[in-house]
Amino acid sequence: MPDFTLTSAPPLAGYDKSFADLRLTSPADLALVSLALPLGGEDAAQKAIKSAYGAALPVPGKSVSAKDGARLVRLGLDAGMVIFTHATPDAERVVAARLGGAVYTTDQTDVWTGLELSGPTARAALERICPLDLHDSAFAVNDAARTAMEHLGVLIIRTGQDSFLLLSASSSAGSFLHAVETSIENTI
Amino acid sequence: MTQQYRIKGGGQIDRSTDIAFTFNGKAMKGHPGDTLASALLANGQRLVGRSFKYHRPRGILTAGSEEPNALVQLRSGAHQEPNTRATTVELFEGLAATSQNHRGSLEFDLMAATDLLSPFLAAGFYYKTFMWPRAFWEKLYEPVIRASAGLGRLSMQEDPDRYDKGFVHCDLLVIGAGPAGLAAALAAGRAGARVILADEDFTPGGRLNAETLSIDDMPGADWATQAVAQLTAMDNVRLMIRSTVYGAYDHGVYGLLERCTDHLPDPGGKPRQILWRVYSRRAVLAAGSTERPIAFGNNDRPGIMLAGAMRTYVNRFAVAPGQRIAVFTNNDDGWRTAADLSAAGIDVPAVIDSRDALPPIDLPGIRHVRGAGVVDTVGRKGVRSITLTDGQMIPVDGLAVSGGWNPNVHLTCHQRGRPAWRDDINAFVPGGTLPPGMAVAGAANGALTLAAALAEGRATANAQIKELGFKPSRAAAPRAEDEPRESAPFWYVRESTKRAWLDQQNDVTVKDVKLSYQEGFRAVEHLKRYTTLGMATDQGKTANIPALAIMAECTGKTIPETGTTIFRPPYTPVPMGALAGRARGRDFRPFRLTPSHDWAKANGATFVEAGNWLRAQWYARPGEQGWRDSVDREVLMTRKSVGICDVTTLGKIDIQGRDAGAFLNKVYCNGFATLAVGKVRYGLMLREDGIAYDDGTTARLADNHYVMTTTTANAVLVFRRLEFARQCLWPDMDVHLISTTDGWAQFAVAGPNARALLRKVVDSDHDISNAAFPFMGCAEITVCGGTPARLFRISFSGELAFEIAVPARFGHSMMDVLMEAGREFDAVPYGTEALGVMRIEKGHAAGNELNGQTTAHNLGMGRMVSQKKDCIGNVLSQRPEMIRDDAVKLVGLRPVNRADKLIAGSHFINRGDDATMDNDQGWMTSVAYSPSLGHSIGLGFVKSGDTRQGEIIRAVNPLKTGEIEVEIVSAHFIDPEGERLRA
Amino acid sequence: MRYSAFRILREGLTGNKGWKPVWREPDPKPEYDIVIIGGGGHGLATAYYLAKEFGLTNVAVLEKGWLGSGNIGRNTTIIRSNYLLPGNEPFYELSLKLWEGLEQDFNYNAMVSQRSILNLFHSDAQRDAYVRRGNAMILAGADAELADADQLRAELPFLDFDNARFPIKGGLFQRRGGTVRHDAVAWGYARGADSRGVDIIQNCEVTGFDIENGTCAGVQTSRGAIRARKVAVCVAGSSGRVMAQAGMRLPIESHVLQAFVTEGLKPVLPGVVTFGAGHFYVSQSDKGGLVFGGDIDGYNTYAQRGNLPVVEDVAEGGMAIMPMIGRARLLRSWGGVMDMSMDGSPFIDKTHINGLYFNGGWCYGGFKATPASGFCYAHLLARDEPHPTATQMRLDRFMTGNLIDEKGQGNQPNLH
Amino acid sequence: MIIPHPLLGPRDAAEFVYLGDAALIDRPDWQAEDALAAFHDYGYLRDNPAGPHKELWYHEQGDRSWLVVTRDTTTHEITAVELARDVARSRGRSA
Repeated sequence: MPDFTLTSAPPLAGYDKSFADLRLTSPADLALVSLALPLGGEDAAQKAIKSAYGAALPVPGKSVSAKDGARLVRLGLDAGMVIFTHATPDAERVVAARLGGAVYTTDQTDVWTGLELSGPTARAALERICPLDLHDSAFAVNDAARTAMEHLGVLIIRTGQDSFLLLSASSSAGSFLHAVETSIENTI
Repeated sequence: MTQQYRIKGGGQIDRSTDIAFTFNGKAMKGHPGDTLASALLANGQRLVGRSFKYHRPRGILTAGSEEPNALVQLRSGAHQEPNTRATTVELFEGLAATSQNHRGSLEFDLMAATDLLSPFLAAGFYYKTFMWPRAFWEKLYEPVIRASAGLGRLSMQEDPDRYDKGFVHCDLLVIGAGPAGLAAALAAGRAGARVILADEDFTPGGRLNAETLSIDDMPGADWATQAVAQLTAMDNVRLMIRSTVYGAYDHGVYGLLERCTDHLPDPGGKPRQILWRVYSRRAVLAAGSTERPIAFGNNDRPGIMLAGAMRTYVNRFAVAPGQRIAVFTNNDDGWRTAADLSAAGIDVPAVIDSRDALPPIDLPGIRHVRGAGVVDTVGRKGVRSITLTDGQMIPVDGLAVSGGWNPNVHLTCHQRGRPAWRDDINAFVPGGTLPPGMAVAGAANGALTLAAALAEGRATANAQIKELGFKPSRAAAPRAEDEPRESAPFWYVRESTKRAWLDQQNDVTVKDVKLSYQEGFRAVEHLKRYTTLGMATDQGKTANIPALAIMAECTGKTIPETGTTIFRPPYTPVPMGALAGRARGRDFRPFRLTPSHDWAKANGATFVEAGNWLRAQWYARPGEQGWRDSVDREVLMTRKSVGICDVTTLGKIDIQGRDAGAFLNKVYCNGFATLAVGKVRYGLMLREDGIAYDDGTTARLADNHYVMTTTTANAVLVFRRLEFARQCLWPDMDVHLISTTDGWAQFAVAGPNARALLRKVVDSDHDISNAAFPFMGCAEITVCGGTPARLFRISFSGELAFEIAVPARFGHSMMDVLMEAGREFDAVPYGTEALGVMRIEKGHAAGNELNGQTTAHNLGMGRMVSQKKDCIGNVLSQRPEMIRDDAVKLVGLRPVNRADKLIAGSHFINRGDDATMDNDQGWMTSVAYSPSLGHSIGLGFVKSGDTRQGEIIRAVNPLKTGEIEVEIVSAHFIDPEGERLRA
Repeated sequence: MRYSAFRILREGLTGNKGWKPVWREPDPKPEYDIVIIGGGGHGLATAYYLAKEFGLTNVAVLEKGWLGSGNIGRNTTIIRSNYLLPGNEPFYELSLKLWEGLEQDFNYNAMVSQRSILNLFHSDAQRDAYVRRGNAMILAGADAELADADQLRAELPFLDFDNARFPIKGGLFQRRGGTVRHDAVAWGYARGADSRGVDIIQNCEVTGFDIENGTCAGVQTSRGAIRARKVAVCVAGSSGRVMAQAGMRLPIESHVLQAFVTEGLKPVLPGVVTFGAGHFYVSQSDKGGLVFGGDIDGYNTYAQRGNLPVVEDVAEGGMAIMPMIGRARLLRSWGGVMDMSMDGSPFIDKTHINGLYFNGGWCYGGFKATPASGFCYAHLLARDEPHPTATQMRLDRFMTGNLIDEKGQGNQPNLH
Repeated sequence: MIIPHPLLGPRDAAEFVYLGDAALIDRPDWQAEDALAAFHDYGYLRDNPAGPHKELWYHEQGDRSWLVVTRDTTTHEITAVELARDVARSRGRSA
């Protein structure tokens, strides 16, 4: 037995709050692993992703629900991310093992912090900080985009008609939460 | 006080409810639906303020946002809001307004004496005097001028209200909810386009609310209400009232200010205003038109009002602006004012028409004075009579003036478009070059009559949305008739010998314009700048066109040849608070916190900003007298045993790919081709111009996998540059970059006992002995029973040191563990101050040395810059002036008198030389008190410093403390051979 | 006509009928000794000093619009000499000294107001840099004063000392810095040059250079050809466009800097204040408006207008240091096109073409330089050698590596 | 301003960082005879046109792509947007 043990304490762990018809939560055990498609090896990489997850990376700006509750997000031409629920700090190894070296993987779990905003007026709240057009016709369910909100980089994914997953840097989690909460309070 | 000027019936006010308010402390009452201006008029308060320069009594000139005169201080205390237009303030319970720009009371302003001196205060007088004696300008003249300038007063307290921002998107933005705007929004809304309809007023309808015109056989105001109801029922239409579109920016972006709670006594915790950025694919500007006055002698008295505004007060607010009101007009529209005033029971003694023509409307009982004008008026605090060109005097208590209407072209010109002149309406209309995506409809486009405006609004919206692929709806167009709108150009009454005002706020008269011409200030911009015409809070919305018509007359040019000044955002003024939104105080920028932040907070840390990061600066222990005590202890204990510092803020970039090594060899100036797996190397990055840019270490974790560290300050910038190199310079390298700065909690563990401490934490299957894991080694390991970690044997302090990284979620716990494991060694946490002391003791360059102005040559690292490979910056780093032998070099410095304290920013001067810039030998970059050496030490750049060790020079600091003598020494104050870090 | 209080009195009593045009409106002559292209502040100052200091009056200033229509007419009116580097500081100190005697020199009240300029700092590293700079200023004969947070609190109590994201740790004052009524500078120089015989020709656009065998012998204009022994370009903001007509590429990009003014307010601010942790600087005009600005928009442009993100960024900076301006309203914004040079410093130099001279690259700091720029350019034109304070403002300095990079941002103009 | 990203559609220019003339892609050969002069011209001289300008923008708050945007410096009208990597390849930077 080691002399010391480490305990995990992600920045917004356990956050869950309701505001009128809105609910804001920090999803537990959200694991994120970035995928980089090797130059010249894109087809092989996509094949590996498809066989591992039952779906290839969609086009940039889209995400897709894949096997085992994972979500594949395409962030750029040669970059994507797999998001899944996984508690232990070995998410990258898990993904790398599934992809068999066809894709460069980097653990991003601790780089980001997540907030899920859901409820009928979610869009109205986000309108105060999100420069993107979140109308159905412009940002459909499963669409994903990186942008900036209140001076913070944010990856926003529309996970449902009235629900959005927001990811931002873990070091500024407190400011990020403050920004989203303020938007909610200003609109409800 | 009773509302003695309230008309018995009609108007869009709720007579069933009283609203109490005060003006200059006087209690008054109004009704919901009133503006402050209409309520003041209802209570017979005609004198509202004082003008800027001559302190002339000022009343209410308009009924809208173009108001130059009726400016008040609204609210009190920290909520005090200067220069607020009474004509746009919605009345609320408890409203308190005071007048501004007077000494003594509003009625008896001591500064009104300046009016008597007006012959000596003509346009530009101040450029010609106040020059002697020289010192008097700043000591005497200017303070007096400043004290009398300005209108309202800031509270000087922090704005207590909150502001928000937002982003809205639409197919079609319709600006203005008057007849044209409503027709446009209805058309686009019915076709299914996403529409935003914005209006600055609190009641949509525009002039329909102020007129007695009919649409579809109902009163115009009722039609507007019905149209609004229809629009509100459409999901695809968003109606934004109290919302001013103030600027047209590139690519269909518009700035919009929504006033959310200004009409409430208290904002109730909600934002006072929201600054919206509107992203539109197309826009219809339906901003209406603004009436302009005619200039004549003493035309600035309270009670003299624009004719259309009189109609607004009578029809919309059911307020009589007077009991006996004459009309002075150059157009048919003035006659409608006479008709409406008369219908409201107000005595209209005469309509004076500058045109020698028959009346356009038959008004029995009202005298028509043809081809005449008003030359003068009487009444210090309110007009009492007017004198006509033929000398006859008419007693009145009000005068309605109409000089025609100017289309509100402002937004069409925000992208430097120029308006075009239309002779038939004697006004500027939008020119050929509009902001892309914008079309103009209704009065804003010169369609000054109702039927035309409605038709144009609908047709313009349909044309706009058709371009976007929508099919226009077939719903019937609203029906209305065009009212008479003939006009003849008439700008000022030539026969007037008295001063005739153009800009009533800034006190610019017809004579000033003529003087401007006389003195050669003839370009319209010269006119504006010389006389201050149009520079007041209303930006000359009512004043500019008559003034430039007069300049045109002087120069013999046409009005369009004379041109307008440039229309620039904002259309109406926007509070600074709204423009800043939430970004103020502690929320100015986000906070980035290190994983051990809470731990540090609980353990006496003082924090310091490093970019957006907060870092522990030092950890105070009970009994320590000041920060130096803490820092000295942290340094000494680290050097003696072991210290721990959170270095998470250093940028970390994960670099993978087949060409990652070759790529690093391009972006660092020193060689990286030979770095072995399991090793770390120091790297210096240059800009392409050869200046040292950033430094750090890069570790090779696997064949195709590296981790780069950058300085805290440059993490984002280095990443950006690397992406540039990857995508633009070497596009076919297989290299991939991911920032992992936030992902790893990283701690420096430094000091002779660092290894012993880490052995207790690192899982036992990893050998971290000096032999197995030497200086500049790296490895992916596990700690505390299997938690993945990264270990780097690198040292910034000069001690035996490691940096250990664990996933950030374990960072707080890791700090606990390291401290607990270090307890037997008396381990200390240390902050950025101790870190800084130790790096200066070791002679490492940091931000003060790598300041973007220094080269590797300056830093003593010139030989690192490889000339044997292609890398960013190596070619330009070899320019002759940058590699001179006598260039400044980084050296160490110590005070000759060891008790002296060095000051960063001191300059070096040779002994015996004068302290001048010509004799400057360099400067001190970083200083610290070295507890290890017991005196102050410094780093600095000295000319030829590398060859001057042992020389004594002067460190001068005339800014504060004079000078001291310092000795040039090696920058490596501690362990120059590097034995400790290899131990 | 000499201006004085007496003259104002006399004219006031006689209906202000005696005032004469401040400048003539001459037609261009076919030939001049020197043709200055650009009737902005620097061009007019050059003409003024050529006439006054060097006795050269056969000079024309060609202005494509109205005189003073360039950046002299759209700036934030600040004067200062708080530079760091030897290539700059003596020059700007010369400029400040010329400002100090300007009004008596040209008999026009440009309202030079040495109300002080204060650069706030918010970190130890910033303090160190300002100490270095302040000492450099003093070594060059200028004034500088370091203030700590307590001193500032006493002097400027309305700054946000207690709730700031980036606390104010102190500031560097230059008490002799301040503001000037910008248009009046152009008018004063124009009047002074005109009265000494210089032809100021408005609405005269240069459309080409007459260059033969490497020598420039004159210019083509919208009002005909004009020959000249020397042609002096002085068109900051349009340098790229004009010099392209001479076939030259420059170490300059054109960018827009927005500036802003609020509605008039009773006195709020004593001097000029700049924020050190964001982009914001502010002063209050004699008319009461808060005049402020911040960063350039950052993209190449010749359009004299900017966009919203910078407006908001500047307002954020303002609210960050003085949250009491929240209810002051922004009245007007404008944009000026800047010659952003590759190291942030200007050029006053000959070109490789005989008889063609270049003055430009002032970034957003040209206004304060107006007197010295005119003086040094006149010196160069009259004597064919640089003024001692402007010897480093050379076009070839990027080849030699003798950079004048005050901010240490390198060859990226939009960062200077 | 709005930049029509070739992959992601219209995005506010505030998400981007501006660098400058797209000629910065054409980095000279470090081994050429006149390398110093070539790097001087590359690093310091600009066409700075009043009119269409090909320029580099970096989508920092987005997909991290560098774009070559063709934008008129007198009107700000954007007429073309390409991935800088494609432009770099087409200008022969593949070697």
